[in-house]
Amino acid sequence: MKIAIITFPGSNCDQDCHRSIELAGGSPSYVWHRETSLRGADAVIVPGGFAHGDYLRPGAIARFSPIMDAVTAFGEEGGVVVGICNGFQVLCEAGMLPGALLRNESLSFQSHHCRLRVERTDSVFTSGYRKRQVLGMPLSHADGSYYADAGTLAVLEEERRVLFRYCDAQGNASAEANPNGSLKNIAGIVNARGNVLGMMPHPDRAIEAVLGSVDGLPFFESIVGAVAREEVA
Amino acid sequence: MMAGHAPGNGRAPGAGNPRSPATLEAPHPRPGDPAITPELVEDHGLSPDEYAQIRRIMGRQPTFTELGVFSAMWSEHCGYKNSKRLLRLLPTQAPWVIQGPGENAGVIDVGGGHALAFKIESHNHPSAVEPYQGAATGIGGILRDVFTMGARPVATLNSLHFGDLDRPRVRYLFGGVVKGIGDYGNCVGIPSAGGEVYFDRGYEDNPIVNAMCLGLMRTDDLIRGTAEGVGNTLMAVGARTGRDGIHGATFASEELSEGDDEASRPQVQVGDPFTEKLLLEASLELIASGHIVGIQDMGAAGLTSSGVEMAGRSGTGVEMDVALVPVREAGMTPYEILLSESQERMLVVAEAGKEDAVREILEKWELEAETIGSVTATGSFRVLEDGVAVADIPALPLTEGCPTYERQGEEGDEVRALRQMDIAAHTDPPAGLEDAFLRVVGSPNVASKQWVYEQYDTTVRANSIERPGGDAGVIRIPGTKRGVAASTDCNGRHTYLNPRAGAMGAVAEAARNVACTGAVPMAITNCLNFGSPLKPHIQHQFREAVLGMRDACAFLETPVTGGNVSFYNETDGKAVYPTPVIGMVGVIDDVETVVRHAFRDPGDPILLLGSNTGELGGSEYLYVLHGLVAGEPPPVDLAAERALQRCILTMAQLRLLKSAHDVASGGLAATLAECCLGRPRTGRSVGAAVNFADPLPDTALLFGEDHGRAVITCAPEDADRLLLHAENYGVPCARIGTVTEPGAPLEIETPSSRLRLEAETLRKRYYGVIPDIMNQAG
Amino acid sequence: MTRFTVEVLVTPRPGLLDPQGKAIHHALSSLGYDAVEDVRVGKAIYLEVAAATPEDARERAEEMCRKLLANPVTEDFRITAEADGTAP
Amino acid sequence: MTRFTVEVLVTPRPGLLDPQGKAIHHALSSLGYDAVEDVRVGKAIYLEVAAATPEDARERAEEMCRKLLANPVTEDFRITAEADGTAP
Ligand SMILES: Nc1ncnc2c1ncn2[C@@H]1O[C@H](COP(=O)(O)OP(=O)(O)O)[C@@H](O)[C@H]1O
Ligand SMILES: [Mg+2]
Repeated sequence: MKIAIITFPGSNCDQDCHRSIELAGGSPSYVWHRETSLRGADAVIVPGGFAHGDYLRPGAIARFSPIMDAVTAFGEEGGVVVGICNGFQVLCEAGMLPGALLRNESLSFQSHHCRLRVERTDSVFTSGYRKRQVLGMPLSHADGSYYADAGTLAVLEEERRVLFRYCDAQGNASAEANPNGSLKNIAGIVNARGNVLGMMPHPDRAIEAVLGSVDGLPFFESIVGAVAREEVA
Repeated sequence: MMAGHAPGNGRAPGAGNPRSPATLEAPHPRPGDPAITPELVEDHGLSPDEYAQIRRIMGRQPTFTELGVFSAMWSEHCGYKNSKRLLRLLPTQAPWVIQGPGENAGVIDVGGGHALAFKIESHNHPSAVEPYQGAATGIGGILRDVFTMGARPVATLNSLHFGDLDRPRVRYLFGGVVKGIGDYGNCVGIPSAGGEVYFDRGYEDNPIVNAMCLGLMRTDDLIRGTAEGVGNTLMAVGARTGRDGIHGATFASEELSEGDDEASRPQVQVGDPFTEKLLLEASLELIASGHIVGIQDMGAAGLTSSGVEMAGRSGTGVEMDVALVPVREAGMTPYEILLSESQERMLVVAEAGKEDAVREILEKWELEAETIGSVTATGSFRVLEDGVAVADIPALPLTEGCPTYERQGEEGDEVRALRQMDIAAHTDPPAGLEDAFLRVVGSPNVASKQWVYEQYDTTVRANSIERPGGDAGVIRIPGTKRGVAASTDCNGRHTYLNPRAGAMGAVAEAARNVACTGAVPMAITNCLNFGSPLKPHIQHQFREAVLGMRDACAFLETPVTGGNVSFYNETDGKAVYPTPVIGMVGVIDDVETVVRHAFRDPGDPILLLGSNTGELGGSEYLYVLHGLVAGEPPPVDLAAERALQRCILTMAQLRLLKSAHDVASGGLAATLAECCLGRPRTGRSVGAAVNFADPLPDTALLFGEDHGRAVITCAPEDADRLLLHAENYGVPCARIGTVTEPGAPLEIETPSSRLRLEAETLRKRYYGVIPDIMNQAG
Repeated sequence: MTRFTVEVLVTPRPGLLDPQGKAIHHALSSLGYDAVEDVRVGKAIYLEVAAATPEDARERAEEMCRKLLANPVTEDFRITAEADGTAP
Repeated sequence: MTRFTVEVLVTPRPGLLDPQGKAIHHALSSLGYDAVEDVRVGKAIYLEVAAATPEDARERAEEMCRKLLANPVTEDFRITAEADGTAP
């Protein structure tokens, strides 16, 4: 189970993802953004950070990096692609996921613990969770307010493509639990085929009790397990 | 003052050959350079005596360019002329110190083959002019100081002091500074591990913005900022040189005065954190490659100080041609290129013949690298423009020859009166004890800094064991069980009233914060923020603070490995409180044993280590309830302080502690409230029932800021063991209460009063006050 | 080839929440500027482009907008091109 | 009173580093747009203001710029006002 972690010059969470995959039993390797091949990887992670500084719009420039053609093709063939935080922004800009991530409603960078509700467990990303389980993990971003037009949102809901929603301790997706103004408290979505996921919070920072949470570990275990069982192309 | 540029200022690469025979010629004034007049010398911050000394060193009149170089190198910022003699008194040695003062950052051995590089820097003046960029570039500079040592930055901290938050200007500065620190550090991907924020009218016009960075490396990866090996190549790396910040080093060494905003504009430096990130990765890769022998940030006084200091440290000379330096704007003069403080630039000394290999690494990181000169054996700092000499100065006198002064100091009358004031007459709470309690806990100085640290990425790199919000930050050394801890502290009111006791207190508090997490305090870096050293009362403050720091560091065995002096923090003659900020670092062997500040389980006994003496001098209570900054600040009993810290460390190592929290600003009231409230968002708050028997007035007991104390809890069955350990260390220890249920109130009983503070009321005060003030418009 | 300054104004699409505009509106109101009824905030990008004609410069800029400068999901853009000298 | 749309363009002062412009320039170059010689980025702010005349609207906006919209230390601004209907 080789899992490629795409590194841009401004990636900051590449090592966090590396360790997460290792802890989940997979074998991670880095792929530099200027490369053009995924070198036979079984899954791809686009990690957090500030890919190319992101002064214009997060992810806007990253999608032109040479490796992104390979990532896009891999996703179109049904390969598992995960974008976390900046990775989510990159996948939206690249058109692999619908919608966009706008400036947080507070206009500030926000870095704190958040809670997520698992919306479904029949996905390659969430099979390790219980239905409606409430997860705790850090989030850390300035542009995480998920936006899509009404039509797109309706499709996302109808096709059950929202995997994670911000919620309170009781699992209610309330306005108070929404950290950034995301429509419908959306924290993570998948594409129509269900093989490409983007999420703003950081499961990669919730993998050890000593860091305050292990709720991110099942996420990586789900992916490693699914790829190992070849559930996905 | 800036001269227009001369014609023929060619920029073609290779236009000048730094090794051509023409370089032997002495520099002539450039066409268009202003004449050297006494006024021009004064404008450069040099006294007539200093200028005479320059003439002696040069054996002739300096050129305009040379005058600029001297001015920068002999500024307070680079030359430490008013502080050097006193700073020599500080203890700098210990077996674990690998690099003491004098380098870009200090380095200590933290065990397991790892070394910790750390340093603190001020960016006060730039932040007063443009808070966002000023603070951002402060973070940028301190990161470069650390990664040029070969260490990967793993955390930043900051120490911020502002005027009272009810002023719109202060809110603007505070908001801008916090955003600037956050945006820069977040983009580079360095977690914030902590800091402090104080608000007091003593900082009304001059905010103090200090940034600290910690970096980790293998002990054998250390590299120093030297220019060794004659014939090696000087390369300018990173961002292009623009006209920003010209004369920043001199500017940082002068008072601000009314209307400076306008004049200071061209000096605003804009930060580019993405370029910094590239520079960080490229530098570490360069150092690992072995192709370079030295590297240094072009910080204050840019190319000048980096070139001169690198030559100075290795006893060589350097020669460079400014026409080869990549510039952002056309027509820059040598003077401007040498003194520009454009950010995100480095000077690299590459081994001769390895230039292409160096360039290749930089190219991967999309950075420019230009050969601009070479290391020489001449011992001089020689600068050409298109092959024509414009400056040639012996390097050593520029660094070591900077005149140093120790002026006569004397305590100011005003402070003496305040210090000697009988504060006993002002200790009664005007509207009762409960009101006082809530006002102290709800004072912006004591209240949660959540609004600040949630704008900083605190979890990136997944090694943040203890994040901001507790006593000290703790960062795991990647791939190990070990951790490093750090805290920044300085109570400016204490140092104002008594600089010696205040500085000792800052060291003691910083060490205590580190010890409360279970980490052993190891060493400090410091940032000394003062007014004009030319004034006797400031000179007195400075001397006293240095002596207090010396005594505390020597006794607590936490040597000084470096720091920064920032003088002239004055506006219209009014200086800030003397603010010697201490950045303490420590080491913990196993991060699983980290102790946190919050109470945990109902039924746990609460114990107080140390004794209550009820020191209200310079307290938050007096300021908030009586508007006073007066009285003798709490004295520090170093022996008691050391015993307390060792005692806590032993208890932590034995895993007997369920929580530990030191007592500082706001006294026991603040500490107990924080222990009950725990962390925002994740933590649950609990109640407590506490009972004091001390025969002290209620306000002195609850709000006194006596040093040498900590509030700890343990499992019920361990209480007796804790008491025994405390006795062994000679530390007074009393059981003062019990943790109660979540949602229960904090109940406190003293010999004369009973207080009941509802959890929700405390929570609102503690977490609400800063966001409420900042979210109000204007 | 002439050098043109192309002004590209990128603005949030109508209907989209614009927290920055909202914050400025709020701040202006509390400063007493009651006459302000709405505020929207976008980006102003100035490109110095070498091109044969203003139309040519504009066309290139339009392509850059479509590819990079604006996000079609959330932003609209407008372009003006002038021969050099007018840029700020 | 008429409703005017005031366009305020806030740009970084000349000489100051503009990292955003630099990054966009770099990206455009690597996309092959070699004709782009420089890029500067600022803010475009649209104010809907009730005022008697365009001059009046512009004057108010100028005051708002001085007070709030532009940072005099790092930014310049330009203002145009048009009767409603043209805002994006
Ligand atoms: N400017 C800041 N940046 C980051 N963290 C901060 C800042 N100011 C305060 N904090 C954090 O808030 C907590 C409380 O700070 P403070 O009241 O200064 O504590 P103490 O009195 O124990 O030194 C600490 O964990 C500190 O690191
Ligand atoms: Mg503390």
